[in-house]
Amino acid sequence: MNYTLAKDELQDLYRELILDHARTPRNFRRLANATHTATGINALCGDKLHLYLVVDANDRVVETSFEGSGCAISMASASLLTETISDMSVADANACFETVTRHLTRPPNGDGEATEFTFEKLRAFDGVRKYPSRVKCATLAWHALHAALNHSNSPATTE
Amino acid sequence: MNYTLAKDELQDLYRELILDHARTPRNFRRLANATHTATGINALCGDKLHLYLVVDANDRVVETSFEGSGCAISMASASLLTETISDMSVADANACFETVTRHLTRPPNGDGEATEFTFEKLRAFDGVRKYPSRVKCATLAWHALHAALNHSNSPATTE
Amino acid sequence: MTQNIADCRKDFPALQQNISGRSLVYLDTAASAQQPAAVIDAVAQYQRENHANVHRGVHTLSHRATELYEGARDKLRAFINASNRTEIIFTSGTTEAINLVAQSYCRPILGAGDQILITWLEHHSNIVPWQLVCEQTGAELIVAPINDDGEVGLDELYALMSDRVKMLAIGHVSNALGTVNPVRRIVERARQHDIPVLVDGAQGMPHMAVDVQGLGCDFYAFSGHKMYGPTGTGVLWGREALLEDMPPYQGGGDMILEVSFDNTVYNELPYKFEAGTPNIAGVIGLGAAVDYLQSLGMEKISAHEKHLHDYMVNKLESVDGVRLIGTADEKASVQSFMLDDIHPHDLGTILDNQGVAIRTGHHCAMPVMQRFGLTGTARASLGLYNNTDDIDCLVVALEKAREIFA
Amino acid sequence: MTQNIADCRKDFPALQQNISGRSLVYLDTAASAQQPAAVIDAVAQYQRENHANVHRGVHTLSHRATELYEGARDKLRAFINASNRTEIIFTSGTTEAINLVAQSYCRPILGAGDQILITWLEHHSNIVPWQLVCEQTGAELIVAPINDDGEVGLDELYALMSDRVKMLAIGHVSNALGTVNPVRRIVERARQHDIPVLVDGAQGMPHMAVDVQGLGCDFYAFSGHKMYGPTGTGVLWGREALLEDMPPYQGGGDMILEVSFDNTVYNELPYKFEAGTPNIAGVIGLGAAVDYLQSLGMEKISAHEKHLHDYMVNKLESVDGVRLIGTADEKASVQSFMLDDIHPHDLGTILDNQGVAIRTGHHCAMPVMQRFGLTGTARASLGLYNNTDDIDCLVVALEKAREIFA
Ligand SMILES: Cc1ncc(COP(=O)(O)O)c(C=O)c1O
Ligand SMILES: Cc1ncc(COP(=O)(O)O)c(C=O)c1O
Repeated sequence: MNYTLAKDELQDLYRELILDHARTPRNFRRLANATHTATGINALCGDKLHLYLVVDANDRVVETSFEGSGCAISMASASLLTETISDMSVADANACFETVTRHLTRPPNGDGEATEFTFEKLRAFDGVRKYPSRVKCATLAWHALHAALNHSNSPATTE
Repeated sequence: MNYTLAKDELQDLYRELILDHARTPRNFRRLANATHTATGINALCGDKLHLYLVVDANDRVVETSFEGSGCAISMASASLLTETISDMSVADANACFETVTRHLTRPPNGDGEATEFTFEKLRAFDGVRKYPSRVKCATLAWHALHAALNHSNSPATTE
Repeated sequence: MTQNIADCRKDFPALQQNISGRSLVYLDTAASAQQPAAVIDAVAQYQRENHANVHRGVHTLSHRATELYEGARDKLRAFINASNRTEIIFTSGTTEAINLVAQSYCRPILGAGDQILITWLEHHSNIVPWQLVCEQTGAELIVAPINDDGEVGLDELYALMSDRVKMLAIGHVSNALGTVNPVRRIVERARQHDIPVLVDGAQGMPHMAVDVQGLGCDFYAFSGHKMYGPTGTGVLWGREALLEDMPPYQGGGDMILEVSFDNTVYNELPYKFEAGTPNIAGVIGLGAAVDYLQSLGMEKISAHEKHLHDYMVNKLESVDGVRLIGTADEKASVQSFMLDDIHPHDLGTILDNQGVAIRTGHHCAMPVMQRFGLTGTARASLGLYNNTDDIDCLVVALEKAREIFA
Repeated sequence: MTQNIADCRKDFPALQQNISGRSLVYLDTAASAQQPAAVIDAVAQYQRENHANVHRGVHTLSHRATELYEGARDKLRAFINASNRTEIIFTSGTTEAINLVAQSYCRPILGAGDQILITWLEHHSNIVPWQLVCEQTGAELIVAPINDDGEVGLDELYALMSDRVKMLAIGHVSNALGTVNPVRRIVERARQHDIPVLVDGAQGMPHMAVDVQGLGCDFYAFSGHKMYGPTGTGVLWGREALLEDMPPYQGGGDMILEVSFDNTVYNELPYKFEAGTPNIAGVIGLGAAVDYLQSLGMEKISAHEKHLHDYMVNKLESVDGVRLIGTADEKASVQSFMLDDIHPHDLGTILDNQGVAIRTGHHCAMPVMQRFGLTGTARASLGLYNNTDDIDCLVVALEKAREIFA
């Protein structure tokens, strides 16, 4: 029996920042004036979230919000996403999508991760990478972002 | 290597009487005046045979013939059937169907077979019982007989 | 092979392992049961010694394979008390069995104005095939409601029965909530309107002795992998008279007697519905699963699971913050629940970390979830190999989850 | 696992046995191939250690099962050079794959006046599904003839191509005669009329490297058990653009994203076409078969079988009274024949008695038999594990048959 290990792993997964954002998600509302929206569906658990963006004439994301329900990981991820991309250009937001999803789907302790990944807060999700079935929860909002920015019609999933 | 055994078994299966009837089937023709007919299909090999009977007003089988193609076992069996049931009453022919199919589907050296089975010529097929996939060949014509006498519409099979 | 339920856990190789450093507590049998060594070995032995294609070969291996495959059919016939082996149609699972009935039995007779009757309790496999055939034919899908305990409202169900209903499709046991439906009584009522009844028996077979003639239904569909047999196997049982009149579902080898471009003659039952090379190894494994279940005895399995289920419900109720979903009077081996406002998905991960395997989510029964205003639940489901220690581990693990999310 | 074809026979447990007192000579691979221990063990190991239901579980076993199952999909994608894993749809076999295309792709678009084009060479599984859909829609089945060598008449086939033809379905290799069709050339011609092409690859996969993009076809269907994998498995490969537009074939779990009684949203590819719990163990075994084949190399297998086939044809021609059926220029691993006027069924029994397993009968290709005025043939078919000794045994056994029927 090795309960300590298991418990440590769990604390690594459910870090304080994640639990905090899951309990009190930021920017959790509908945006009536959204210019871009998308729905993300997690086929694994049936959860859905809707992402709302306001992109201005200069291709800048001036407002971001979300609604929906989901596990702590996906809610926290969506909440942190809204904070992360606020005020980014569309190009940067797209690049951010690439960086974050690549980072999260890379096995833990892979090559060169320290140098590349600059979104410090999002390191809270590093523990997720040990749980491949949960990586999808962490990336769902990001896939929705990608769909919203690229005007995809069908709901985003992480399959 | 035990070739002698195998060869003996084969000679037990393909007895002279069977080879003779297979080579020169008796009553191999169509009966234009048949009162009862049936088709037997062996799903295993795709062979078909048609059985023709003339039953008179006294419910007696006065003529029997067959047509079709098949393996040595099924051709010999049909040929011997036409000889066996000629001049039987319909009731006796039905009983004969029961006895023969029961005999052929009983495992070799089963109980009480010596006492019961009175169709001496048909003992030529005793070797078949060791080859369950071939038992169907030996019983096909008999199933067709049963179907013909009992006015079944769909082709008889031995499944 | 053991004959004693208390000892039988050792027959299951998968249960002898550690997960996250602790011995596995498998509470996900409703999703798929683990297999006893007798089943695994029967499949492997078949493949090592007796494999060949069935039905059309004269050589020894083909003959052996055919005998084993058809022997499994005989076992299944006896196990569910079908009157004839021709009524046992092997499919790839419950899902295919239900689609077969929807397409071959219903599609040709359905039109605008006709109805298919199901309930809110159903698994997606007993919903979507009917939605598809309704879309194809213009018929209407009507749905009997469930109450707050997760029981089908019988009065409402009976009120929906009429001459317009061409099929009632109902689960024997709900996989999401564990509710056992009073199938025999329901069938009697359906008879009064001449409504044929299909029973989705995926969750019935593993937990109780099933007698299809006793139930009185017309079709009974189930999966091998839910009853300790291999994946990719299942059975559609149907009354011979109905099956005889149905057109084939799929075309291919073995389902015909004769093919020509002018005229193709379909084979007899059950082969008419078994197009192509079947899952020979899987079906032989399913036969071995039936042998195993019979060596234990379905009555004993039911009694063991009933005892465990009561123990589990009691224990769960003693955990602060647990809310049971599915509290029907008649239940079998499945309990859904919520813990505080912890999302089931998080709960599943935390339990897995303590070696406890449960299922979380919608359990392919989204309408049930919608009925309870949820997107998913945590679900613990029992098999014949579980014991009270497993339940105790579950409860300990739930307490830890509360700590983490405190 | 060995890397050398000459040694690989020892990898196959079923081939290490005696039949009728002599070591088994298995010449029935076209009906179903034997499995290497690597496949049998992969299936058993999965069941002993990693089994759970796939796709919807958060616990460790479910995750492992999903990785193994989806890992097999990646192997299959690479093996046939599909451009995307979403194009690999697991089915229960070739038969189901072809029925899927007939029902989901063709049925909605077919009407009176439309045609489906096949050839006289086809297996029943590539005939009857088209007969069924033609009956359902009023379309017409048209059939390109074959010549006395068992080759499809290309001029006649091309002459039948027109705008009215909504699907050309053609075998890669004939299971009855071994003819290899020039699929790539045929596809090119079909393209000129915008006719989509389904290739029945059941007998293609085991014998040659298949590159679906190179062939240029639209659908490619095959079975696991013909390529040294488990029964109950198969693949439909289809072009993503076509698959996207097709309605689902069966309804059930896993093939939906969202179910409600008002509105059901289908899942993405490939899941839209994989309703219900799949044959998880079988698919994992199929992945192991791909690994095994790749460790030997499909080119080497082709070369080995080509050499053996030539040897077999030569030897058979040297036996008095042998008449070869199927003498196409391009052949693979299958030879049908007659011996004197001995019925194939009798021949099969006599050979079995000498440990030689061949298939006899119509080989689920009755039209081919009719074309040659036969009800059946004897057929010897080769696998990668056969050698020249096997052929020599076949010839000795045929001589004995002549003695008995002299
Ligand atoms: C050419 C061909 N097509 C289709 C099939 C059908 O394959 P299955 O029975 O595995 O579905 C076979 C094998 O029987 C075949 O040889
Ligand atoms: C009640 C019920 N019906 C149908 C099914 C579908 O069974 P399968 O996925 O084996 O086809 C299941 C299992 O998932 C079930 O629990």
